[in-house]
Amino acid sequence: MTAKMTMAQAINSALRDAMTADESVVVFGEDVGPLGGVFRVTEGLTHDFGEDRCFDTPLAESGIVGMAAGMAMNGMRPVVEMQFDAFAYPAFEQVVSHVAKFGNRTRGRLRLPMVIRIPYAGGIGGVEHHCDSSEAYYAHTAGLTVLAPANNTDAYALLRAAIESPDPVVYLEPKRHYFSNEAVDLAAADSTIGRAAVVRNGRDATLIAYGPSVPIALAAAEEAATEGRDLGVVDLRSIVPFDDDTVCEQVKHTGRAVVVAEAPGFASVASEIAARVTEHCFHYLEAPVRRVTGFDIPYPAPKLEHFHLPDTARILDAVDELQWEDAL
Amino acid sequence: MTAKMTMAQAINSALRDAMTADESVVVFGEDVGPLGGVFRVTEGLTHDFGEDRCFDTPLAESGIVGMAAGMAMNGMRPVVEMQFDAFAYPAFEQVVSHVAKFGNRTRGRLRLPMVIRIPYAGGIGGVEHHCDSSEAYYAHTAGLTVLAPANNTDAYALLRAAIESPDPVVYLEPKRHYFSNEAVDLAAADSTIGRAAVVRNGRDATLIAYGPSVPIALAAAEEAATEGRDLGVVDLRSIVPFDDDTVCEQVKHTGRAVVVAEAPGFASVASEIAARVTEHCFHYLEAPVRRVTGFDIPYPAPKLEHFHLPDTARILDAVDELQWEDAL
Amino acid sequence: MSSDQRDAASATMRVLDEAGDLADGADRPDADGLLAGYRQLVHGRRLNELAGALVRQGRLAVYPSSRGQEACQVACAAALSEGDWLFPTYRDAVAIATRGVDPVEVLSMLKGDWHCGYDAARHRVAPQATPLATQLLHAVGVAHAARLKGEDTVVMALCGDGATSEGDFHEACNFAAVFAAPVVFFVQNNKYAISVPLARQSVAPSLASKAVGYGMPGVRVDGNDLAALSTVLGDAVERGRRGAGPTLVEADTYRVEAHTNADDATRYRTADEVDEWAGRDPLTRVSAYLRGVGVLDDDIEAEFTTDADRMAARVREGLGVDVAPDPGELFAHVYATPTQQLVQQRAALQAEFDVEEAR
Amino acid sequence: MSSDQRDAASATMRVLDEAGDLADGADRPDADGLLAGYRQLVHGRRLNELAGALVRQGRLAVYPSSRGQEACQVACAAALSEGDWLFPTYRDAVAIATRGVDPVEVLSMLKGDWHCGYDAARHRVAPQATPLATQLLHAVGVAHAARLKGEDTVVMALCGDGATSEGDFHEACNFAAVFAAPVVFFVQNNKYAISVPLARQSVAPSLASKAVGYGMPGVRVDGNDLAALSTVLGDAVERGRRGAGPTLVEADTYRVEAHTNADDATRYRTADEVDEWAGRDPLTRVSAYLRGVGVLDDDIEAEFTTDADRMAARVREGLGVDVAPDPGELFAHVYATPTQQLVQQRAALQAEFDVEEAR
Ligand SMILES: Cc1ncc(C[n+]2csc(CCOP(=O)(O)OP(=O)(O)O)c2C)c(N)n1
Ligand SMILES: Cc1ncc(C[n+]2csc(CCOP(=O)(O)OP(=O)(O)O)c2C)c(N)n1
Ligand SMILES: [Mg+2]
Ligand SMILES: [Mg+2]
Repeated sequence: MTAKMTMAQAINSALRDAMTADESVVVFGEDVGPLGGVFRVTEGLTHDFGEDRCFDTPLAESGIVGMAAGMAMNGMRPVVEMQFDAFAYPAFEQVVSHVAKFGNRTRGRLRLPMVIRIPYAGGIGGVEHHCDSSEAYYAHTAGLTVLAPANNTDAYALLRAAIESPDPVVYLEPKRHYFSNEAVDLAAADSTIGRAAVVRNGRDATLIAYGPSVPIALAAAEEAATEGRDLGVVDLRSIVPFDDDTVCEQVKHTGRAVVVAEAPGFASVASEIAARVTEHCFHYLEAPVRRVTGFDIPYPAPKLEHFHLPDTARILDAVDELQWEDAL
Repeated sequence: MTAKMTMAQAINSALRDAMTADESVVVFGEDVGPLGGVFRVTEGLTHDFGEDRCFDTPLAESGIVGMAAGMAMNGMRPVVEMQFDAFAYPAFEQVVSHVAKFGNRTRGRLRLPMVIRIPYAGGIGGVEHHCDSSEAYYAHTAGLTVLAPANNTDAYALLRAAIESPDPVVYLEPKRHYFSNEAVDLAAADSTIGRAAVVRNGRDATLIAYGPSVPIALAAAEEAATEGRDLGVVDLRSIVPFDDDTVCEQVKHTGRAVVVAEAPGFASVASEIAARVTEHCFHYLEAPVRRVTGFDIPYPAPKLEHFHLPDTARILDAVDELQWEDAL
Repeated sequence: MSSDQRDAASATMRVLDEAGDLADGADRPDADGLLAGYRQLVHGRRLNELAGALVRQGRLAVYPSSRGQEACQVACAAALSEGDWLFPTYRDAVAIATRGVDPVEVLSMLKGDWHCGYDAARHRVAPQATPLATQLLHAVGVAHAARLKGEDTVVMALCGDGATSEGDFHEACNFAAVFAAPVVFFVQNNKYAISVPLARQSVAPSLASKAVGYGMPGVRVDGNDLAALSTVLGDAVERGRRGAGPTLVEADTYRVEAHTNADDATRYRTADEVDEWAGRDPLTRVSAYLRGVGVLDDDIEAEFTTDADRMAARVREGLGVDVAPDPGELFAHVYATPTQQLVQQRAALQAEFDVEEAR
Repeated sequence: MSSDQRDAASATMRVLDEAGDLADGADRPDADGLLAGYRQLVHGRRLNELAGALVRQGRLAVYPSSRGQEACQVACAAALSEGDWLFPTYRDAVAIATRGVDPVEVLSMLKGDWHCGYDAARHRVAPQATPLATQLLHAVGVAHAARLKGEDTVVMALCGDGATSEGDFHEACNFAAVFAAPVVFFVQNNKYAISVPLARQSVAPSLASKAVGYGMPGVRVDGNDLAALSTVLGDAVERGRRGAGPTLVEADTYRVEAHTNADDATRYRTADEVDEWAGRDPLTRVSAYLRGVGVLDDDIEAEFTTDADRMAARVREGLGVDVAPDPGELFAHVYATPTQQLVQQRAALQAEFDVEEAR
C-alpha cells in the first residue's frame, strides 16, 4: 500500500502506529501538544491519544530529557522532541551523563528505552541556532544509538525501530526534508538499526553519506553519470552502530571513496568514516578517502549558508581529486 | 631558573603570573577560593589577590561559564575551573552556543577572551564522572581553541598563552599528572598555541599523542628502542588549531603512524588525526594509520580502568601491525 | 524578607487603568515624561507594523512581533542610562530601537545578512538572544564585572514567561542575588511560549514570586501600563545603581500576534481571548490619560505619526539595499586570527568561484 | 498560597529540642516509632564509622560521610512504602541501607567494582547520583509515570544545599509542580558544598522558600530532630500519595566530617563551628527523650549496639571478598546487545590476555 506523504507525515505515522501498538509510548516536549509541533510532526496526537500520551512540558530541555529518563526507568517508552538541534544542548548533561550511561551503570538492570527526536541540520535559511549538525556529539558518546534517515520510508521504519529499541536513541530528522513529498509503503518499510543501504550501485567510486546529505550525494552521482563516471552511494542510516560490512564492501569494490556530511569536518562523524574505511580498506584504496563537509565554522546566516553546505559541485570536485591519473 | 614543581604548581604559577601581569584576569568556580580547588591548583590566590580576583561561585556550571562570558564582554579575562571533566557538561549550551560563537556572531566586536580549565581524563581510579576524556566535544565546536599540555613546562606556558589569547580556550589539564614533580624553567617556557612539539625523533614510525597520552607514548617508544625499533613521538599540545605541518613532516619521514588517545575512538580527535594525516600523507604511508584509544564505552569503574586505557603494550601491538613485512 | 514584600510579588502594580484613568492610590505620573514615552510607543507600534508588512512582502524572513507589549519595550529601554547594558531577546527589536540602535541594523538579522546587525559593544546592547534564558547569565557577568571595576553600570536583562522555566534563568537569578549584581530581570509575561500557555509553565502565584527563593525583591506590574512600568523599572535600576542588588520584575502583558508570522495561533487560543487583550492596548491608555490632562492633542498625535512614518520609510529604504554577501566573512570572525585550517578552507571556497568564473 | 504558608518556609519545625525535651507546642511523638528510628540511627552511625575506618584501612577509596545527618538519612527512607522510590546522592548510603539495601552492595561502588553495586530496579533505589541535582529530574519522571499508570507511588528525591543552585534543581521542582507529580524534594542543608558555605550558595531567607516560586509547599525542619523529620516527611509523602503534588522540605543540619576523607575541612571552617554542631547530635537527642519517657534503657541501647556491631562485622567481611574484575563486563552492558564494534573491541582485549598468558 503505497501512499504519498511528507517526511513529517511519515514520522507522524510512526508515532501514531507505535502509540497504538504500545500503551507505554508517550510523546512530549515543547509545543508538541495542541499545536502539533513547530514542524507539525506531532499533529493530532494529543487529540487522538489524549493529554496523557502526548503533552507539552514547561520550557526546559534538560527537564524534558531528564524526566523522560525517569519515565523510562518506570516502564514507559518516552519519545521526546527537542525543538531544534541547537536547543538540545541544554540537555547535554542529561544525555551524556545519564541517558547514555544508565544501562551500563546498572549492569543492564535499568535500561532507558527512550527516543530523543531532533529536527536537524540546515538548508532551510534558518536564523542562528536553528541549523546545527550536532551528530558528532552524540556519535562520540558511548551508549547512544544515533540514527539519521534520508528518506520517508526510512524515517518511518527507523523511528519504529528506535521506539522498540531497549536502548536510548538519538533520532536526527533532516528538517529540510520535512515537507518533501514521496511515495511511501509503510507496511513494507523495515529498516534495521545498524544496517546501511546501498542506494546506488557504482563501479568507480563510493559516496558515503547520511541524513540530509544522501539526496545530494545521489544528485552528484546522477550528474557524474552524465560525465561517464559511475558512482555508488551508501546511505548509512545508522551512524551508531556503524555498518562496517556494507560500507567496506562498496569501498573495496570501487577503491575510491568520498564522505559527504554537512557538519563541520573536524573531529566529526565524517572523520570517523574516513579513518575507519582507511583502516579496513587500506590496500584497496587508490586514493585517500576525501571528506566533503561543512567548513569548521559556526553555521552561517541564511544568505551565506549555500557557501557552506556541501553541494554536487563540491562532491564532484572531490571525486575528481581521487587520483584517477593513477588508474590510467 | 629551573625549579622542581608539580603540574598543579606550574598551573598555579601561570595563574599567579597572569593575575600579576594583568588586572583584568579573574579566577572563579567551585571551591577555587579559600580551599584552593579540589586539586589545589588555585591555592593561595584568594589570599594573595583578594576575593574579587579569585572567588567561589554558587554551584552551577552553566552559571559559571555564562557569567564568565558576560565578564569577558565587559573587559575582563575570566579563567574558570570546571571541577571535573564530566561536570562541565551542564555548561555545554553556554560553551557551544555562546562562548564558541560570540566573536563570530558579532563580527569580532565582542570577542570573549576567557579560559575554561578542565581537570581532565582518567588514570586516577576515580569514581564515575571523574575521568571523562571530553576533548572531542570541544574540538568539534568551531570557535574554540583546545589545548592539552603533557608536561609541566607546557602546562605553564600554554596557560599563559591561553589567558592572553583573544579567543576562548578550553584548557585540558591531565589530572593524573597534577602531582608529578618535574624540573621546570618557567622563564624559558614558551609554547605557542597551534604548535606541536616533536618530543622524540624516530625513523621507523611516528606516535601522535596529546595530554596524558604523551608520557605513555614516550614510554612505548623507549620500550620499542630496546627491541630495535626507532619510534618518534609528536606531542600535539594544541588540538585546535591543529599543527598539520609538524605532524605531517614526521609522518612523511617515517611512513607509519599510530595515534594514541584515551577517549573512546569513535568520532574522536584520534579519528580526525588519522583522517587528516592520511589525506595529507597518503602516498608516503606504508600502512594505514592505527588508532590506539579507549574503547567505545563509558569510562569504567576504578578496578577496570586499566583494561580500558591505552598502555605501552597496546601501542606496541599497534606498531607491530603496521605491515612491516611490506618493508622487507 | 517580610511576608508583605512577598505578597507584593503577587499583587500587580498599576498607575493607569485600562480607560486611562488614574488607578486607586496611584501617584500622578509626570505628564511630560509620559508624553515622551507615548511618542516612543507610537514609534514602537509603527516598527512592529512595518516589520510585519516586510515579512508579508518577503523582505524579511521572519518577525517575532511585540505588538501589545510596546509599553514593556519602551519602558525597559528608557529606564537605562547610556553606560548601562540591555540584554534583549528575539522579540525585543522595539526595545533595542528605543535604546537608539538603528532599526535597519536591528532588522538586518532577519534579512539573513548576519547573526547580529548592530554593534553590540558600542551600543551596549547584546545581540538578540535566541537560546532562551542563556543571555541572563551574560547579563550577570557584565554587571558583576562592572562592580569589580567600580563602575555604576546597571544591566537590564529581558526574557519571556516561557524562559523562566529554563535552568539558566535560575542560575542567573541566584548568581545575581549572591553577588548583589546590578541586574534588573525583566520578564515579559505575555502568557504564551509559542503555543504553550502560562499554566503549563508555572503554577506559582506569580512569576515575580520566584524572587523569594533568590532573596531578591520581586515586583509584578501591569505590562500595558507605561506609567507603572516606568516607575517600577526606574526603581529597580536605581536599586542596582546604588549597589543594592538585583530585582525581578514581571510584566503582566499579552502577545497579541502569533509567536512569529510562521505560527498559527488559532490552533491554541481563542479569538475572544485575543480581542480581550487587544482592548487593553498600551497606547490608547496613555493617550487617553494625556488627552485627559491636556498634554496630548490631535496636532501632537499627528506629529508623532508623521515622525513614525518617516522612520518607517527610512527603515524600508535602508533594508531595501541588498549587499552581496561576502563568502570570506564565513572565516573572518571565527577566531581573532583565522587558523591555518580556516585559511585553507577559505582558499578552497575561493577556488570554487574562480573555477565558476573561468567557465 | 497565603503569606502564612510562605512564612512557614522560613520558620524551622521542631519536635524535640537539643536536650531531648519536647519543643514548645509540639505534639508528643509516638515513642515506639521513635525507638525503632533510634535503632536505625545507631545502625546508621555505625555504618558511617565503619566506612570511615575502611577508608583509613585502604579498603574503600573514598567515603562521603553523613555523620551528623543520620536523622535525615533514617527519616527519609523510613517515610517510604515498599512501592515507593528513593533517589539518593553519593552521601546517602545510610538512607539506602535504611531502606533495606545490603550495605555491602552499597559500599561496593566505593571499592571500585562497578558504578552501582545494588539492583536499583528491585529496591526502587536509583543509583547514587554524582552529577548534582540531575537525579531530581529522573525522580519527577518516575513519579509522573506512576501517576499516568494509576499507581500511588511516591518518590523521595534527595539533594544537598549546594545542589539547589543547579539548573536541574529548578527544572525538576517546576516540572513536578506543573504536573503535580508525587515527589518529595528533600534538601539536606548541611551548610557546605565541599568548602563553599551556604552564604555563597543562596541569600534567600531559607532554601525551603524556593518552593514559593514553584507554587508548592515548602517546609523547613530541624534536620537533627528525627521526630520532626518523621512528621514533616510523612506529611509530604502522604500529600504526594493523595495526588496533591510535590513538597520541598529543607532540613537544617550539618556535615560534621569533611566532604570526604580526601577533603581538608580545616581550610575553610573553624573547629568551634564543628564542635557546636557536634553538640547537636541527632542520636543523643532521641536517646535522651526516649530515656526520659522510659522507653529506652541501657539494655536496649546495648542490644542496638550489638546489632550494629554485628552488621558492621558482616559488612566488613562482605567487602573483604575480592572478586577479580571481569574485563568482558566493560562491553556487556553498554547496549542491550553489544554492537559489532564492541564485540570486536572485546575480542581485541581478550587477545591481549591470550598473548600475555602465552608468554
Ligand atoms: C533553549 C531554547 N529552547 C527552545 C527554543 C525555541 N523557542 C523559541 S521562542 C520559544 C518560546 C519562548 O517563550 P517565552 O519565553 O514566553 O517568550 P516569548 O516568545 O513569548 O516572547 C521557544 C520554545 C529556544 N529558542 N531556545
Ligand atoms: C554537576 C556537578 N558539579 C560539581 C560536582 C562536584 N561536587 C561533588 S559534591 C559537591 C558539593 C555538593 O554540595 P551539596 O549539594 O551541598 O551536597 P553535600 O556534599 O553537602 O551533601 C561538588 C561541587 C558534581 N558532583 N556535580
Ligand atoms: Mg511568552
Ligand atoms: Mg551541602
